[in-house]
Amino acid sequence: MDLSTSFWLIPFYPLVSAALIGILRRGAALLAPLSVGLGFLHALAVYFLPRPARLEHRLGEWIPGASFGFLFDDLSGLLVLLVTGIGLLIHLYSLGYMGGKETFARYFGSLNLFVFFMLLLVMADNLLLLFAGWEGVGLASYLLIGFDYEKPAANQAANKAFLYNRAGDAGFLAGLFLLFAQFGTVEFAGLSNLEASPGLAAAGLLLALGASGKSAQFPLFVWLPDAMVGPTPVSALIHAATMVTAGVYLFARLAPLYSVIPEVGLVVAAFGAVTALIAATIALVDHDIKRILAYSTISQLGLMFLACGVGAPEAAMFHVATHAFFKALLFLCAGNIIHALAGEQDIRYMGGLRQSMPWTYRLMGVGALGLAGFPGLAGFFSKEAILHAAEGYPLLLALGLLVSFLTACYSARLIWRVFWGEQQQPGHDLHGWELHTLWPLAAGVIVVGYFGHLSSGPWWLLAASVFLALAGLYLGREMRVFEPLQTLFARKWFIDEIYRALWLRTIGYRGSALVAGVDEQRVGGVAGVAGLGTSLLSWVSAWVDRYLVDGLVKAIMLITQGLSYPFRLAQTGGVLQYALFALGALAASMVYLWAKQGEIR
Amino acid sequence: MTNLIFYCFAAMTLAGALLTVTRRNLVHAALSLILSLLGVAGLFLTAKAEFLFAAQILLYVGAVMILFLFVIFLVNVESEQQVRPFSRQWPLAIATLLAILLAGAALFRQGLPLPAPPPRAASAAGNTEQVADVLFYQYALPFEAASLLLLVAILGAVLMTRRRDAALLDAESEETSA
Amino acid sequence: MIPINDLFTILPALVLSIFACALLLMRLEEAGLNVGFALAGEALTALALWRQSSYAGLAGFLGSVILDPFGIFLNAACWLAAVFTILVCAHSLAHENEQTGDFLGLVLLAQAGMTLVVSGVEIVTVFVGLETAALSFYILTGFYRARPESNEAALKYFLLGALSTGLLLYGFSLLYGLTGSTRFAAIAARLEGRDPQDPVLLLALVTLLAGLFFKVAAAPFHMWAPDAYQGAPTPVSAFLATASKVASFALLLRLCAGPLAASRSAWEPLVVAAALLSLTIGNFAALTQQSVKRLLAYSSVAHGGYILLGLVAGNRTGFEGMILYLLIYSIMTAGAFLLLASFEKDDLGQFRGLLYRQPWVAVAMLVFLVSLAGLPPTAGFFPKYQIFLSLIQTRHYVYALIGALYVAVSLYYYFRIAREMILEPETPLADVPSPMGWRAAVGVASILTLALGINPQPALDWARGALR
Amino acid sequence: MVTLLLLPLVGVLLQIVVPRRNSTLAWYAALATSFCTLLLPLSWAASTLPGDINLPWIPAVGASFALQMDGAALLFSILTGLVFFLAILASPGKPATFYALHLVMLAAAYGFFLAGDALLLFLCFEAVLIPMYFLIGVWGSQNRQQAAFRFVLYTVLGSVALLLGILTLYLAHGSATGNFTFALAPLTQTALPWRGFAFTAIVLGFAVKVPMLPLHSWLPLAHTEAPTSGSVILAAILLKMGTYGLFRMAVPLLGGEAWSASATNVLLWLSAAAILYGGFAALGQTDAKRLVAYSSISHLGFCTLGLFSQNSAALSGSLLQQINHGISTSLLFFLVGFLYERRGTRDLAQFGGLAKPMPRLSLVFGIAMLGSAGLPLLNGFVGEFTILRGVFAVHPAVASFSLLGIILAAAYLLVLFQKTMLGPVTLEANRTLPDLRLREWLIVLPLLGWSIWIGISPGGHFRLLDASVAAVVKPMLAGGRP
Amino acid sequence: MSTGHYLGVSLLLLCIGLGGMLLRRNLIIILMSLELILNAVNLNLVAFSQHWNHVTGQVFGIFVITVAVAEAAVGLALLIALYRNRGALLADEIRLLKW
Repeated sequence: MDLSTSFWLIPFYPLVSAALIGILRRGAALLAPLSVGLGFLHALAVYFLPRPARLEHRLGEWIPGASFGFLFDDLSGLLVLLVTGIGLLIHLYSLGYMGGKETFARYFGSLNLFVFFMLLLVMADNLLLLFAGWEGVGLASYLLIGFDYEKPAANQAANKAFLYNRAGDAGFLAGLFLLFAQFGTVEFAGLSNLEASPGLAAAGLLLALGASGKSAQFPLFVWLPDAMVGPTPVSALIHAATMVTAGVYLFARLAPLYSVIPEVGLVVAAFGAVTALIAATIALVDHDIKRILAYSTISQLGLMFLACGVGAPEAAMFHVATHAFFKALLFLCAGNIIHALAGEQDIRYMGGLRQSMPWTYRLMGVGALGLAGFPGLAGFFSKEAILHAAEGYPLLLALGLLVSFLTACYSARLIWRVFWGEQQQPGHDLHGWELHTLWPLAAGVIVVGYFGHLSSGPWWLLAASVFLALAGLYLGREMRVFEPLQTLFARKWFIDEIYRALWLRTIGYRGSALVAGVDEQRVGGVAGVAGLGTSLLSWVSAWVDRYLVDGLVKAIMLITQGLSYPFRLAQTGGVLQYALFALGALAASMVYLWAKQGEIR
Repeated sequence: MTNLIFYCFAAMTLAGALLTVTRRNLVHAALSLILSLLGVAGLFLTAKAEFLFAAQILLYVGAVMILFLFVIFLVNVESEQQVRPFSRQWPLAIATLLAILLAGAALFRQGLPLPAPPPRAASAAGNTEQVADVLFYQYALPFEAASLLLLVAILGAVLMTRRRDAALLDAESEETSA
Repeated sequence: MIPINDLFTILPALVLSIFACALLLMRLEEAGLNVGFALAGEALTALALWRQSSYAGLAGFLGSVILDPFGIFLNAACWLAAVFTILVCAHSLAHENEQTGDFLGLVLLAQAGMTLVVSGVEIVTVFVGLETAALSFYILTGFYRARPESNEAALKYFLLGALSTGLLLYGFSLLYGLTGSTRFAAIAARLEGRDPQDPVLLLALVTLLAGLFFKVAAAPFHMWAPDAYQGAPTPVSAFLATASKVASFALLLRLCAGPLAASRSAWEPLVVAAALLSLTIGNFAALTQQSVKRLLAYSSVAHGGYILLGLVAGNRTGFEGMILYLLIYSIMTAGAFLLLASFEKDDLGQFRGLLYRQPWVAVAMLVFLVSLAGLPPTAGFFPKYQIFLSLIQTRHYVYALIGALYVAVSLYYYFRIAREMILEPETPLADVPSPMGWRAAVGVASILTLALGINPQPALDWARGALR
Repeated sequence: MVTLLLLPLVGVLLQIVVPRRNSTLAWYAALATSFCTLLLPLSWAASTLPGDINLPWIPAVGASFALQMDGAALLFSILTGLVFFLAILASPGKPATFYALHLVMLAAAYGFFLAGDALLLFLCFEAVLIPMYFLIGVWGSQNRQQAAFRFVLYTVLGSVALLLGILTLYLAHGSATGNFTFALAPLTQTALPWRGFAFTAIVLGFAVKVPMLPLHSWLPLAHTEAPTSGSVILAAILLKMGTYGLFRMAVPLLGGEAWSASATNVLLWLSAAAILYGGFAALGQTDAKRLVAYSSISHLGFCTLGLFSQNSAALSGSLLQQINHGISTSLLFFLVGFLYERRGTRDLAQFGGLAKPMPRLSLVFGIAMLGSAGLPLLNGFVGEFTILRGVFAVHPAVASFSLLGIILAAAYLLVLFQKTMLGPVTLEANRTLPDLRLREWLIVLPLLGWSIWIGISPGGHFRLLDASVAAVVKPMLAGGRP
Repeated sequence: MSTGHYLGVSLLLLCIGLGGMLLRRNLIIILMSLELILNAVNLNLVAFSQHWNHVTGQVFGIFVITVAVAEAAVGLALLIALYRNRGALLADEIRLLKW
């Protein structure tokens, strides 16, 4: 068995490691990076050694209609490399970052589990298995966001993430069922060369809903910023570099399907653009360093969706790759800063760190420039590719350009606020894993752009993006947003509030005091996620069950018991009265028979 | 003539019966019952049931009524006369009785006369012989069973009226006091 | 000289009366000896019944009695009840310082009377037998003559019983008058050509039914039953509630399927009314009873309603259901009452925590209760099932539905007892005494109830054979 | 197969002869008995299924002691044996009566799942009632009387309806063909008059036990008040009797009937409503067991959804989901029971942060919860997915509606998990709770293993179930009304 | 006299007997009323016996009289037992058992 035919082993390295860690509860520091590293090496070998365009392997049947089939082609190969590669770096980084915590085993177990599911997701040869990975990464994400389970905020954020993902997944499943119903298969091989039909469009939309849940797109993006309570390497790996790009991967994988339903693509693109804009504006005014990066991620994902929507999944995948590098880099740098500042995450209390943390400054600078689309760095090329793809859609293009500008703005603002100005707290560069794992990432930010297909867009587009990036970087440093907009952005476009109101309207209930009470007492953290309406409904149905249904049963029982008394009281104990009853009945029967007899005669 | 005798006995029967159920005084009631039973015995005679007539007089008037009178004297007759003799449910009771009477009478009116019996030669034997014949031949089983019935009756009368043994009573009162 | 064949037809009654007389005459002091003697008599009776069963169709005393499987089946039901009663009574009687000899003599005499009722096909025989049994029952009910309740129960039972005897006799006299015969077969034959709606026949029918409804304690003629059952010594309640009812139903069936069969349209509404009233009154009145005996009494009224519904259906399934019901009813009701016999008092509270004190007693009681409620896998299910089946077969859907609904109501009160058994008692109650005979009776009854629930085929076969 | 029914009864006898005070011996005896009965179906699963048994039982009415084994029956028997064994394993130190009751129920449950005769099925259906009544009524918690009584009342009302339905079929079949029989196959697969009525009655009868939506109010109470083993058996076996009964008796009646579309429409919507209603109600609970109980209503909604979809894939899925529910819910009840044993309460407010003192228990709890919530690669997903896929092909609207239940399932289970296992340890009493003990491991491991097995490789199960489903569906499709 | 006349008297007698049972409170009188009822039956039997021109009815009547005697004996015995316990013989006052 040579390396390429055994490609399907790649996901199982981390799985085995996770299982071993789970059982042994020790050796995590060795096993976890080792397994991912092995996977990475294997993937490298498979990817770069000569191989057919499509490697397939079927392990066995799973649910009827879907099997444990693995697939390795350029698309999944790219993601496998990203997942294992960046995953390896982040595992190593975590060795330092999470050092000294007692919960090493749980952390690395979960992380390995995540890598397994992510690999399952990208290597599945059918939608159902992909969905298994899809849900699995959601689970791993849940575990890792809620890693610090003694913190209620962490639990709530974890629940919220899982439930919003589930909401999207319900859409995904519905799309899956539609495909099953129409084509009888969900294998990718069977989903090409399709005819456009309303059913297909509906399925496409539903799958897109699933993708927007996982990739934190409008309207389901609110979980991602909250997920930042998780450990920073987790944010880097799951919520920036890999898991959230699963939606994009889905579009890329299903490109043949979406190519016949371009109108659905446009919807996706529009939502992507809107998401990108909203998230970018919020990133512009937020103060939490990780949340800024989170919104930035959402914004970038919006751009990728835009690309997918307009039928350029390869551009989106390109951006996925570059984004993975610079966003991971940014997050890990942010992690270093947070570590150095003893947990401080608010950029208003940072500043002037460029002296005390020079290496971090440089590395993060590279990351930020990459994000901002500084010409020559990775982000520039991939963003350029996306803009180029959107060329035919002026409105989308305009939004895209606006978002690139805003991206540059908030990147500059971030670096400026953190590293320039007055030093507020002393910091220091970290060493060991926490620093050295950043180098490959930075290198990636610089070089990886050239591996992609270089843009061949018109000159004006190129010029515009160069100009916007530079202008954004310049203006962004001290940018002040116009006041009403500032409020709008800072309150996140009131989206959480709108959700609440919507949920409430659906059940026609407006008593906020009671809602708050219900919120606090009954469902706690769920309220933010499933909405207060849900909690109220749940409360109502529990109430109905307890009082109405039970009450009815009790009432019937009481009435029946009450009926007992007339019959009992008739039995007075007097023997004369008994005789009267009996003879009365006799008399009645006689009269009855007499009357009836007369009738017959 | 037979008619007149019939009506006399019928009147005697019914009047005696009415008096029985209406008299306050128990002794009077018992005597009225005797009157009624004698009336019935007379009616038996008019229907040529001589044996039954004799049995009625002997068994009823001779035995049963003595038993009744005995019991009446055993219990305190005086106190019995002080209380309200009739039950409070009398309006309903009378309505019920009237309904039974009317419905019964109406049904009889419609149903009578009964179809004529197949003609049979009058038996030469006297009534008592005939009765004996039928009783010991056709009704031998009930006749035997009646002995059981009487045994039960005697046993019951003895058991129910027997006082409990003094010794047992003593033992019981000790138990209860202890 | 009475031919030996004739004597053979009344062999059980003969055996029973001989043993009864012997019991009364010997006046043994030792209760155990009396019980053993009575049981020996019962054993011989069983033997007699078994011998008789191979001479189906033999008539005796000029057609006064007949040996048919039907009679033997119901005689067996009475026999079971009597045996259970004999087994249990000694302890209760000793507790009250009463004579066992007289008691057992009366039980045997009552049973002798009932064998005549069950196998009699002639009015006078049946009537004398009925009266023998009834008088024995009056005395047995009042057997604890120092107890006011026992007196009262006996007196009420006697007064209403005598009234019913009067009505029954009145009906019999009219039936005789219409046909000139007292033999059922002859009566049926002579009624054949006549208008089944003949007014006098109707009068006879209505008085007969009234009398019989009294005897089977069907509402609204049932009112003596709860008082009598409650006041009577508990073993007598058991005997009364089962054997007496079986015998009376036997008579009712023989009449309704024989001479009165043609007048079905006249009596059917009456039977329906009685059945539904019995179900309603029995079930509802039992719902809130505190006295378990009284509760069981009302429940037995309700059971009478179910049995009558079989008569309403009137097809073969219905009759099968009825006699099967009677057999199984005898076992389970006798079992429940007899189990009660060991209890000092009969209020629900006595059962509190029984499961913890005497689990097997509780389990036995539960078996009876479940069976009374008619739930599988106990014997009580199949007769109810047969009755419902017959009602559905004859398109009496409404009655089937009503009957089914009352099963749910009855469940409530049966489970009140079960509920008490599993409640923790506030003050610990003493164990109820469990003498040998009681254990045997209760054990056998509960095992039979369970076994016939799991495999009712023997009973069903037998019942089916009894109606051939 | 008769051995399967007799063994538990032998066990009951054993319980009777066990010395009254020696509860350990009684426990061992019960364990041994239930384990032996478990071995039988396992051995059949490993080799071949035994042939049908048809002994005369009550020939007078056409009822026979007919047992038939097919894939579905096999799986349910294994589930029964396993769950009973574990339930007994989880309840040491109880009096012999307790175990005897379990063994009686065990025999009845086997009888029910194997029955090939409507009357036998009905008998076994009823036979579990009384033992369960006592189990709840005697060994339950504070409100047990009411719970036990309501359980009995509801079930009996249901079984009256069921009996009515069976009788209707029996009579209709008898009068149409002249063959009065209770054998299941002819009763359910012959086109008969009155089938609609029988269907309604039978569905009503089983719906109480499932329970389907408007008839569910006994369940939360019974679940909450029952002892751990009672809750487990109730959830894993007794509720299954409802769904399995529907599969055996009600579903085949739909074949070729004009009314079947409208009837199933109603039932499908009811099922969907149950999914949502149960989910919402579960969200609002503060008592751990009550929460799981409502989740049962929701999950069984999926089962009935599959049953009435008239789609063979969904039917298989439904059967598998019934097994799944048996596994996951009993696991959850066991775990809640372990917590209850340790803390004497099931109030969610009394817990929190238990992952700290008992990480292993919380891990198992988490897996159970995820299995129940329908995470792929665990058992729940396979069932729900297959059901919904099948239903989607037939009734997309109902299926989409039911999909919301999947979100809800995640919500309430996460709440349960969070409130018990996560967060800071707020109560001192929770700080020192011991983790899973050996016996408890023995209980959870088989269930966990099975759950993962189904999740990863349900093919074998499906092959077993498909044959049974085909036996139901084929005549259903063929059976047009004459 | 026709059978009908006898039957009429009998019916009246029956009703008077039943009336005694329903109206009177004194148990002894109620027992007497029972005797009236049985006599009504006997009247019927005798009348029918005459009608059919055989003695079967009369034989039946003998049994009825026997039963009447037996019932009277047992009834009076029960009354005496009751009287010993209660000291009163009023039908509507023996009401320990009810409801």
